[in-house]
Amino acid sequence: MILLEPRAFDPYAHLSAFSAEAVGAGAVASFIGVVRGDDGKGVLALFLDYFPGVTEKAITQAAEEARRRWPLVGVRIVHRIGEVKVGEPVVLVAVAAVHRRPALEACDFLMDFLKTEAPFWKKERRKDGDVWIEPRAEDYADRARWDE
Amino acid sequence: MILLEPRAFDPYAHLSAFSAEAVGAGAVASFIGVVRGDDGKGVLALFLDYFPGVTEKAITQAAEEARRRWPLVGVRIVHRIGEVKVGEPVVLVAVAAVHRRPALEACDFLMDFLKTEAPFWKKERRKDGDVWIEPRAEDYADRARWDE
Amino acid sequence: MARLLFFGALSDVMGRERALMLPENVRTARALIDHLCGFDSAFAAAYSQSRLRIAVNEIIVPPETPIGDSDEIAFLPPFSGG
Amino acid sequence: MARLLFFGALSDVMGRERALMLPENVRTARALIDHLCGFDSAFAAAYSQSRLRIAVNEIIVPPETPIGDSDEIAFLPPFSGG
Repeated sequence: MILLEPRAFDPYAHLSAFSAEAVGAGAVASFIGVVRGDDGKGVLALFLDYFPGVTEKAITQAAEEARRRWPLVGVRIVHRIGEVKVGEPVVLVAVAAVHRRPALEACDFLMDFLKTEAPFWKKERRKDGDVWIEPRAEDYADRARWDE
Repeated sequence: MILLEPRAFDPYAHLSAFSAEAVGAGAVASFIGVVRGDDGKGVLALFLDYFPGVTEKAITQAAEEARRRWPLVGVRIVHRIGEVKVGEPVVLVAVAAVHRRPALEACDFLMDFLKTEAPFWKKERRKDGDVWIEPRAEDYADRARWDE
Repeated sequence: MARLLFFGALSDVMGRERALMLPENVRTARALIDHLCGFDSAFAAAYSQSRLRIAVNEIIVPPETPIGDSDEIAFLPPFSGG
Repeated sequence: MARLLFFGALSDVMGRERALMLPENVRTARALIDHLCGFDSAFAAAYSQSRLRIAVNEIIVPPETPIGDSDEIAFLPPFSGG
Protein backbone atom coordinates (compact mmCIF):
# COMPACT_ATOMS: atom_id res chain seq x y z
CA MET A 1 0.00 0.00 0.00
CA ILE A 2 1.30 3.40 -1.04
CA LEU A 3 -0.50 6.30 0.60
CA LEU A 4 -0.07 10.06 0.32
CA GLU A 5 -1.71 11.38 3.44
CA PRO A 6 -2.85 15.03 3.76
CA ARG A 7 -3.72 14.65 7.47
CA ALA A 8 -1.88 13.50 10.60
CA PHE A 9 -1.76 9.70 10.72
CA ASP A 10 -1.05 7.05 13.35
CA PRO A 11 2.02 5.09 12.19
CA TYR A 12 1.56 2.46 14.94
CA ALA A 13 -1.98 1.64 13.80
CA HIS A 14 -0.67 1.36 10.24
CA LEU A 15 2.15 -0.89 11.36
CA SER A 16 -0.22 -3.09 13.34
CA ALA A 17 -2.61 -3.49 10.39
CA PHE A 18 0.29 -4.08 8.02
CA SER A 19 1.78 -6.83 10.23
CA ALA A 20 -1.60 -8.52 10.56
CA GLU A 21 -1.86 -8.67 6.76
CA ALA A 22 1.71 -9.90 6.25
CA VAL A 23 0.87 -13.58 6.63
CA GLY A 24 3.94 -15.81 6.83
CA ALA A 25 6.35 -12.94 7.55
CA GLY A 26 8.72 -13.49 10.45
CA ALA A 27 10.22 -10.02 10.18
CA VAL A 28 8.79 -6.52 10.02
CA ALA A 29 11.26 -3.66 9.69
CA SER A 30 10.00 -0.12 9.81
CA PHE A 31 11.10 3.46 9.75
CA ILE A 32 9.15 6.44 11.07
CA GLY A 33 10.31 9.97 10.29
CA VAL A 34 9.11 12.74 12.56
CA VAL A 35 9.32 16.53 12.08
CA ARG A 36 11.96 17.86 14.45
CA GLY A 37 11.47 21.30 15.91
CA ASP A 38 14.24 21.74 18.41
CA ASP A 39 17.29 22.08 16.19
CA GLY A 40 17.90 25.78 16.64
CA LYS A 41 16.54 26.71 13.20
CA GLY A 42 13.16 27.67 14.64
CA VAL A 43 11.22 25.22 12.51
CA LEU A 44 7.46 25.54 13.11
CA ALA A 45 6.25 23.08 10.46
CA LEU A 46 7.06 21.45 7.15
CA PHE A 47 5.21 21.94 3.92
CA LEU A 48 5.44 19.08 1.43
CA ASP A 49 4.75 19.78 -2.22
CA TYR A 50 4.25 16.81 -4.57
CA PHE A 51 3.25 16.03 -8.17
CA PRO A 52 -0.18 14.33 -8.08
CA GLY A 53 -0.13 11.01 -9.90
CA VAL A 54 3.58 11.14 -10.64
CA THR A 55 4.69 10.95 -6.99
CA GLU A 56 2.48 7.91 -6.28
CA LYS A 57 3.77 6.20 -9.42
CA ALA A 58 7.43 6.84 -8.55
CA ILE A 59 6.98 5.39 -5.05
CA THR A 60 5.09 2.40 -6.44
CA GLN A 61 7.96 1.73 -8.83
CA ALA A 62 10.48 1.96 -5.97
CA ALA A 63 8.45 -0.59 -3.98
CA GLU A 64 8.44 -2.88 -7.04
CA GLU A 65 12.19 -2.43 -7.36
CA ALA A 66 12.59 -3.42 -3.68
CA ARG A 67 10.50 -6.54 -4.32
CA ARG A 68 12.74 -7.35 -7.29
CA ARG A 69 15.91 -7.03 -5.17
CA TRP A 70 14.72 -8.82 -2.01
CA PRO A 71 12.21 -11.57 -1.28
CA LEU A 72 9.50 -9.54 0.50
CA VAL A 73 6.07 -10.39 1.83
CA GLY A 74 4.75 -6.83 1.86
CA VAL A 75 5.57 -3.12 1.70
CA ARG A 76 3.61 -0.20 3.11
CA ILE A 77 4.64 3.43 2.61
CA VAL A 78 2.70 6.36 4.05
CA HIS A 79 3.99 9.85 3.29
CA ARG A 80 2.47 13.14 4.41
CA ILE A 81 1.73 15.89 1.90
CA GLY A 82 0.90 19.52 2.61
CA GLU A 83 1.42 21.04 6.03
CA VAL A 84 3.03 18.82 8.71
CA LYS A 85 3.43 20.10 12.26
CA VAL A 86 6.49 19.67 14.46
CA GLY A 87 6.29 16.34 16.28
CA GLU A 88 4.05 14.74 13.66
CA PRO A 89 5.15 11.69 11.66
CA VAL A 90 5.97 12.65 8.10
CA VAL A 91 6.78 9.20 6.71
CA LEU A 92 6.32 5.52 7.52
CA VAL A 93 8.10 2.76 5.61
CA ALA A 94 7.21 -0.78 6.69
CA VAL A 95 8.64 -3.91 5.08
CA ALA A 96 7.69 -7.50 5.87
CA ALA A 97 9.77 -10.51 4.88
CA VAL A 98 10.38 -14.11 5.92
CA HIS A 99 13.85 -13.24 7.29
CA ARG A 100 15.21 -10.10 8.91
CA ARG A 101 17.98 -8.94 6.57
CA PRO A 102 15.78 -8.49 3.46
CA ALA A 103 13.26 -6.55 5.56
CA LEU A 104 15.91 -4.27 7.09
CA GLU A 105 17.76 -3.70 3.82
CA ALA A 106 14.64 -2.96 1.79
CA CYS A 107 13.51 -0.48 4.46
CA ASP A 108 16.89 1.28 4.27
CA PHE A 109 16.75 1.28 0.43
CA LEU A 110 13.24 2.75 0.34
CA MET A 111 14.13 5.55 2.76
CA ASP A 112 17.16 6.49 0.66
CA PHE A 113 14.87 6.54 -2.37
CA LEU A 114 12.29 8.75 -0.67
CA LYS A 115 14.96 11.26 0.41
CA THR A 116 16.38 11.85 -3.07
CA GLU A 117 14.31 10.20 -5.84
CA ALA A 118 10.66 10.64 -4.96
CA PRO A 119 8.98 13.79 -6.33
CA PHE A 120 8.51 15.65 -3.05
CA TRP A 121 9.64 19.17 -2.27
CA LYS A 122 10.06 20.13 1.33
CA LYS A 123 9.76 23.62 2.73
CA GLU A 124 10.60 24.46 6.32
CA ARG A 125 8.34 27.07 7.84
CA ARG A 126 10.69 28.83 10.23
CA LYS A 127 10.17 31.66 12.67
CA ASP A 128 12.15 33.91 10.32
CA GLY A 129 10.55 32.75 7.06
CA ASP A 130 10.16 29.80 4.69
CA VAL A 131 13.13 27.83 3.32
CA TRP A 132 13.00 25.15 0.62
CA ILE A 133 15.18 22.19 1.58
CA GLU A 134 17.39 20.18 -0.73
CA PRO A 135 18.85 16.77 0.14
CA ARG A 136 22.25 16.77 1.87
CA ALA A 137 25.30 15.42 0.01
CA GLU A 138 25.07 12.55 2.49
CA ASP A 139 21.58 11.66 1.25
CA TYR A 140 22.83 11.39 -2.33
CA ALA A 141 25.78 9.27 -1.18
CA ASP A 142 23.42 6.99 0.76
CA ARG A 143 21.26 6.60 -2.33
CA ALA A 144 24.31 5.76 -4.49
CA ARG A 145 25.02 2.70 -2.31
CA TRP A 146 22.18 0.91 -4.11
CA ASP A 147 23.34 1.58 -7.69
CA GLU A 148 23.56 -1.64 -9.63
CA MET B 1 14.60 0.13 28.23
CA ILE B 2 15.55 -3.53 28.14
CA LEU B 3 12.70 -5.88 28.91
CA LEU B 4 12.49 -9.68 29.09
CA GLU B 5 8.80 -10.40 28.70
CA PRO B 6 7.24 -13.71 29.77
CA ARG B 7 3.83 -12.85 28.28
CA ALA B 8 2.54 -11.77 24.85
CA PHE B 9 3.21 -8.06 24.33
CA ASP B 10 1.97 -5.36 21.97
CA PRO B 11 4.98 -4.10 19.98
CA TYR B 12 2.99 -1.19 18.50
CA ALA B 13 2.06 0.12 21.95
CA HIS B 14 5.73 -0.15 22.94
CA LEU B 15 6.82 1.64 19.79
CA SER B 16 4.29 4.40 20.34
CA ALA B 17 5.38 4.95 23.95
CA PHE B 18 9.03 4.78 22.95
CA SER B 19 8.61 7.41 20.20
CA ALA B 20 6.73 9.69 22.57
CA GLU B 21 9.67 9.55 25.00
CA ALA B 22 12.32 10.06 22.30
CA VAL B 23 12.22 13.86 22.42
CA GLY B 24 14.19 15.49 19.62
CA ALA B 25 14.43 12.32 17.52
CA GLY B 26 13.54 12.70 13.87
CA ALA B 27 13.96 9.02 13.14
CA VAL B 28 12.65 5.83 14.72
CA ALA B 29 13.79 2.55 13.18
CA SER B 30 12.34 -0.67 14.46
CA PHE B 31 12.35 -4.39 13.95
CA ILE B 32 9.65 -6.83 15.03
CA GLY B 33 10.31 -10.56 14.88
CA VAL B 34 7.28 -12.84 14.79
CA VAL B 35 7.13 -16.64 15.26
CA ARG B 36 6.45 -18.20 11.87
CA GLY B 37 4.40 -21.38 11.74
CA ASP B 38 3.85 -22.07 8.07
CA ASP B 39 7.29 -23.16 6.96
CA GLY B 40 6.58 -26.88 6.57
CA LYS B 41 8.44 -27.80 9.75
CA GLY B 42 5.21 -28.04 11.75
CA VAL B 43 6.27 -25.44 14.32
CA LEU B 44 3.61 -25.02 17.02
CA ALA B 45 5.50 -22.64 19.32
CA LEU B 46 8.93 -21.48 20.44
CA PHE B 47 10.41 -21.92 23.86
CA LEU B 48 13.06 -19.39 24.87
CA ASP B 49 15.49 -20.29 27.62
CA TYR B 50 17.64 -17.51 29.11
CA PHE B 51 20.12 -16.87 31.93
CA PRO B 52 18.42 -14.59 34.49
CA GLY B 53 20.52 -11.50 35.20
CA VAL B 54 23.17 -12.39 32.65
CA THR B 55 20.89 -12.08 29.60
CA GLU B 56 19.62 -8.64 30.65
CA LYS B 57 23.19 -7.49 31.30
CA ALA B 58 24.44 -8.71 27.90
CA ILE B 59 21.62 -6.88 26.08
CA THR B 60 22.21 -3.73 28.13
CA GLN B 61 25.89 -3.82 27.15
CA ALA B 62 24.96 -4.26 23.46
CA ALA B 63 22.67 -1.22 23.70
CA GLU B 64 25.55 0.73 25.28
CA GLU B 65 27.84 -0.41 22.48
CA ALA B 66 25.29 0.83 19.93
CA ARG B 67 25.19 4.21 21.68
CA ARG B 68 28.99 4.32 21.53
CA ARG B 69 29.00 3.62 17.78
CA TRP B 70 26.11 5.88 16.72
CA PRO B 71 24.60 9.10 18.07
CA LEU B 72 21.28 7.77 19.40
CA VAL B 73 18.42 9.35 21.32
CA GLY B 74 17.03 6.09 22.70
CA VAL B 75 16.94 2.30 22.48
CA ARG B 76 14.16 -0.08 23.51
CA ILE B 77 14.49 -3.85 23.33
CA VAL B 78 11.71 -6.22 24.32
CA HIS B 79 12.42 -9.95 24.06
CA ARG B 80 10.07 -12.77 24.93
CA ILE B 81 11.17 -15.56 27.27
CA GLY B 82 9.46 -18.89 27.86
CA GLU B 83 6.72 -20.17 25.58
CA VAL B 84 5.88 -18.04 22.51
CA LYS B 85 3.00 -19.04 20.24
CA VAL B 86 3.04 -18.98 16.45
CA GLY B 87 2.07 -15.53 15.21
CA GLU B 88 3.19 -13.78 18.39
CA PRO B 89 5.98 -11.18 18.39
CA VAL B 90 9.14 -12.59 19.91
CA VAL B 91 11.34 -9.50 19.74
CA LEU B 92 11.09 -5.74 19.30
CA VAL B 93 14.13 -3.55 18.72
CA ALA B 94 13.41 0.18 18.47
CA VAL B 95 16.08 2.84 17.98
CA ALA B 96 15.56 6.60 17.93
CA ALA B 97 18.06 9.09 16.54
CA VAL B 98 18.21 12.58 15.11
CA HIS B 99 18.89 11.23 11.59
CA ARG B 100 17.79 8.06 9.86
CA ARG B 101 21.03 6.20 9.09
CA PRO B 102 22.22 5.87 12.70
CA ALA B 103 18.75 4.62 13.71
CA LEU B 104 18.61 2.05 10.89
CA GLU B 105 22.18 0.85 11.35
CA ALA B 106 21.94 0.50 15.12
CA CYS B 107 18.69 -1.47 14.72
CA ASP B 108 20.42 -3.83 12.26
CA PHE B 109 23.43 -4.15 14.61
CA LEU B 110 21.28 -4.96 17.64
CA MET B 111 19.31 -7.64 15.78
CA ASP B 112 22.55 -9.30 14.64
CA PHE B 113 23.70 -9.21 18.26
CA LEU B 114 20.47 -10.76 19.57
CA LYS B 115 20.66 -13.58 17.02
CA THR B 116 24.16 -14.75 17.97
CA GLU B 117 25.52 -13.00 21.09
CA ALA B 118 22.69 -12.69 23.57
CA PRO B 119 22.27 -15.59 26.04
CA PHE B 120 19.02 -17.02 24.68
CA TRP B 121 18.38 -20.62 23.66
CA LYS B 122 15.54 -21.29 21.30
CA LYS B 123 13.62 -24.53 21.06
CA GLU B 124 11.04 -25.16 18.37
CA ARG B 125 8.08 -27.19 19.54
CA ARG B 126 7.17 -29.10 16.41
CA LYS B 127 4.39 -31.57 15.69
CA ASP B 128 7.00 -34.34 15.66
CA GLY B 129 8.94 -33.23 18.76
CA ASP B 130 11.15 -30.48 20.17
CA VAL B 131 14.29 -29.21 18.41
CA TRP B 132 16.87 -26.81 19.82
CA ILE B 133 17.85 -24.21 17.22
CA GLU B 134 21.34 -22.86 16.58
CA PRO B 135 22.07 -19.72 14.56
CA ARG B 136 22.57 -20.19 10.81
CA ALA B 137 26.04 -19.60 9.31
CA GLU B 138 24.42 -16.51 7.77
CA ASP B 139 23.62 -15.13 11.23
CA TYR B 140 27.28 -15.40 12.30
CA ALA B 141 28.37 -13.77 9.02
CA ASP B 142 25.89 -10.92 9.57
CA ARG B 143 27.25 -10.42 13.08
CA ALA B 144 30.86 -10.38 11.81
CA ARG B 145 30.06 -7.31 9.66
CA TRP B 146 30.24 -5.20 12.82
CA ASP B 147 33.63 -6.41 14.06
CA GLU B 148 35.90 -3.45 14.71
CA MET C 1 -1.03 26.03 -25.64
CA ALA C 2 1.54 24.06 -23.68
CA ARG C 3 0.74 23.57 -20.00
CA LEU C 4 3.69 24.41 -17.75
CA LEU C 5 3.83 23.14 -14.16
CA PHE C 6 6.20 24.36 -11.46
CA PHE C 7 7.00 22.57 -8.21
CA GLY C 8 8.86 23.28 -5.00
CA ALA C 9 10.80 26.55 -4.88
CA LEU C 10 9.82 27.27 -8.51
CA SER C 11 6.12 27.30 -7.63
CA ASP C 12 6.80 30.17 -5.21
CA VAL C 13 8.13 32.35 -8.05
CA MET C 14 6.11 31.08 -11.02
CA GLY C 15 2.86 29.82 -9.52
CA ARG C 16 1.83 26.20 -9.98
CA GLU C 17 0.63 26.42 -13.57
CA ARG C 18 0.93 28.54 -16.69
CA ALA C 19 -0.33 28.15 -20.23
CA LEU C 20 2.11 29.16 -22.95
CA MET C 21 1.95 29.29 -26.72
CA LEU C 22 5.40 27.92 -27.56
CA PRO C 23 7.42 30.31 -29.75
CA GLU C 24 8.47 28.78 -33.05
CA ASN C 25 12.13 28.38 -32.01
CA VAL C 26 11.19 26.53 -28.76
CA ARG C 27 10.98 22.91 -29.79
CA THR C 28 12.79 21.12 -26.93
CA ALA C 29 12.56 21.20 -23.13
CA ARG C 30 16.00 22.77 -23.01
CA ALA C 31 14.98 25.55 -25.42
CA LEU C 32 11.94 26.19 -23.20
CA ILE C 33 14.15 26.60 -20.14
CA ASP C 34 16.36 29.09 -22.05
CA HIS C 35 13.23 30.92 -23.18
CA LEU C 36 11.83 31.16 -19.63
CA CYS C 37 15.21 32.30 -18.27
CA GLY C 38 15.20 35.05 -20.92
CA PHE C 39 11.85 36.58 -20.12
CA ASP C 40 11.51 35.82 -16.41
CA SER C 41 14.38 36.83 -14.12
CA ALA C 42 12.79 35.13 -11.09
CA PHE C 43 12.75 31.84 -13.01
CA ALA C 44 16.33 32.44 -14.16
CA ALA C 45 17.44 33.02 -10.58
CA ALA C 46 15.61 29.94 -9.23
CA TYR C 47 16.84 27.84 -12.12
CA SER C 48 20.48 28.83 -11.64
CA GLN C 49 20.37 27.63 -8.03
CA SER C 50 19.71 23.97 -8.65
CA ARG C 51 19.63 21.30 -11.27
CA LEU C 52 16.14 20.95 -12.69
CA ARG C 53 14.55 17.79 -13.94
CA ILE C 54 11.90 18.04 -16.65
CA ALA C 55 8.82 15.84 -17.00
CA VAL C 56 6.89 15.88 -20.28
CA ASN C 57 3.39 14.42 -19.89
CA GLU C 58 4.35 13.02 -16.47
CA ILE C 59 7.49 11.22 -17.66
CA ILE C 60 10.93 12.51 -16.66
CA VAL C 61 12.89 13.10 -19.86
CA PRO C 62 16.26 14.45 -21.02
CA PRO C 63 16.33 18.21 -21.84
CA GLU C 64 16.71 17.48 -25.56
CA THR C 65 13.26 15.90 -25.70
CA PRO C 66 11.00 17.53 -28.34
CA ILE C 67 7.94 19.36 -26.99
CA GLY C 68 4.82 20.79 -28.60
CA ASP C 69 1.79 22.93 -27.76
CA SER C 70 -0.27 19.92 -26.63
CA ASP C 71 2.27 18.87 -24.01
CA GLU C 72 2.33 19.28 -20.25
CA ILE C 73 5.86 20.27 -19.22
CA ALA C 74 6.74 20.09 -15.52
CA PHE C 75 9.79 21.74 -13.94
CA LEU C 76 11.09 19.77 -11.00
CA PRO C 77 13.73 21.13 -8.60
CA PRO C 78 15.78 18.53 -6.66
CA PHE C 79 13.49 16.15 -4.80
CA SER C 80 13.51 16.10 -1.00
CA GLY C 81 11.08 13.72 0.63
CA GLY C 82 11.20 11.51 3.70
CA MET D 1 30.01 -27.46 46.59
CA ALA D 2 30.23 -25.80 43.18
CA ARG D 3 26.89 -24.83 41.62
CA LEU D 4 26.60 -26.01 38.01
CA LEU D 5 24.01 -24.46 35.68
CA PHE D 6 22.97 -25.87 32.31
CA PHE D 7 21.09 -23.97 29.58
CA GLY D 8 19.42 -24.73 26.26
CA ALA D 9 19.82 -28.28 24.96
CA LEU D 10 22.08 -29.11 27.94
CA SER D 11 19.28 -28.40 30.41
CA ASP D 12 17.19 -31.11 28.74
CA VAL D 13 19.85 -33.74 29.53
CA MET D 14 21.33 -32.40 32.80
CA GLY D 15 18.50 -30.44 34.38
CA ARG D 16 18.96 -26.75 35.16
CA GLU D 17 21.14 -27.03 38.22
CA ARG D 18 23.43 -29.47 40.01
CA ALA D 19 25.65 -29.17 43.07
CA LEU D 20 29.04 -30.84 42.79
CA MET D 21 31.98 -31.27 45.12
CA LEU D 22 34.84 -30.61 42.68
CA PRO D 23 37.34 -33.53 42.57
CA GLU D 24 40.84 -32.53 43.50
CA ASN D 25 42.13 -32.72 39.93
CA VAL D 26 39.33 -30.44 38.62
CA ARG D 27 40.71 -26.94 38.99
CA THR D 28 39.72 -25.26 35.71
CA ALA D 29 36.53 -24.98 33.67
CA ARG D 30 38.08 -27.14 30.97
CA ALA D 31 38.94 -29.88 33.48
CA LEU D 32 35.33 -29.77 34.73
CA ILE D 33 34.04 -30.30 31.19
CA ASP D 34 36.37 -33.29 30.77
CA HIS D 35 35.20 -34.61 34.14
CA LEU D 36 31.49 -34.28 33.21
CA CYS D 37 32.10 -35.91 29.81
CA GLY D 38 33.75 -38.83 31.60
CA PHE D 39 30.94 -39.63 34.01
CA ASP D 40 27.88 -38.50 32.04
CA SER D 41 27.47 -39.81 28.49
CA ALA D 42 24.44 -37.59 27.84
CA PHE D 43 26.56 -34.54 28.67
CA ALA D 44 29.39 -35.86 26.51
CA ALA D 45 27.00 -36.33 23.58
CA ALA D 46 25.44 -32.86 23.97
CA TYR D 47 28.87 -31.28 24.46
CA SER D 48 30.35 -32.87 21.34
CA GLN D 49 27.61 -31.36 19.19
CA SER D 50 28.38 -27.71 19.75
CA ARG D 51 30.91 -25.31 21.07
CA LEU D 52 30.15 -24.46 24.68
CA ARG D 53 30.84 -21.18 26.39
CA ILE D 54 31.48 -21.18 30.12
CA ALA D 55 30.43 -18.50 32.60
CA VAL D 56 31.97 -18.46 36.06
CA ASN D 57 29.96 -16.37 38.53
CA GLU D 58 27.98 -14.88 35.62
CA ILE D 59 31.02 -13.79 33.60
CA ILE D 60 31.93 -15.58 30.37
CA VAL D 61 35.52 -16.80 30.72
CA PRO D 62 38.12 -18.87 28.81
CA PRO D 63 38.12 -22.63 29.60
CA GLU D 64 41.49 -22.29 31.37
CA THR D 65 39.94 -20.16 34.11
CA PRO D 66 40.49 -21.56 37.62
CA ILE D 67 37.37 -22.67 39.49
CA GLY D 68 36.64 -23.66 43.06
CA ASP D 69 33.88 -25.08 45.24
CA SER D 70 32.35 -21.67 45.94
CA ASP D 71 31.85 -20.88 42.27
CA GLU D 72 28.77 -20.95 40.07
CA ILE D 73 29.75 -22.49 36.74
CA ALA D 74 27.30 -22.15 33.83
CA PHE D 75 27.45 -24.19 30.62
CA LEU D 76 26.16 -22.23 27.64
CA PRO D 77 25.45 -23.84 24.25
CA PRO D 78 25.50 -21.50 21.20
CA PHE D 79 23.13 -18.57 21.73
CA SER D 80 20.11 -18.17 19.47
CA GLY D 81 17.84 -15.26 20.26
CA GLY D 82 15.83 -12.84 18.16
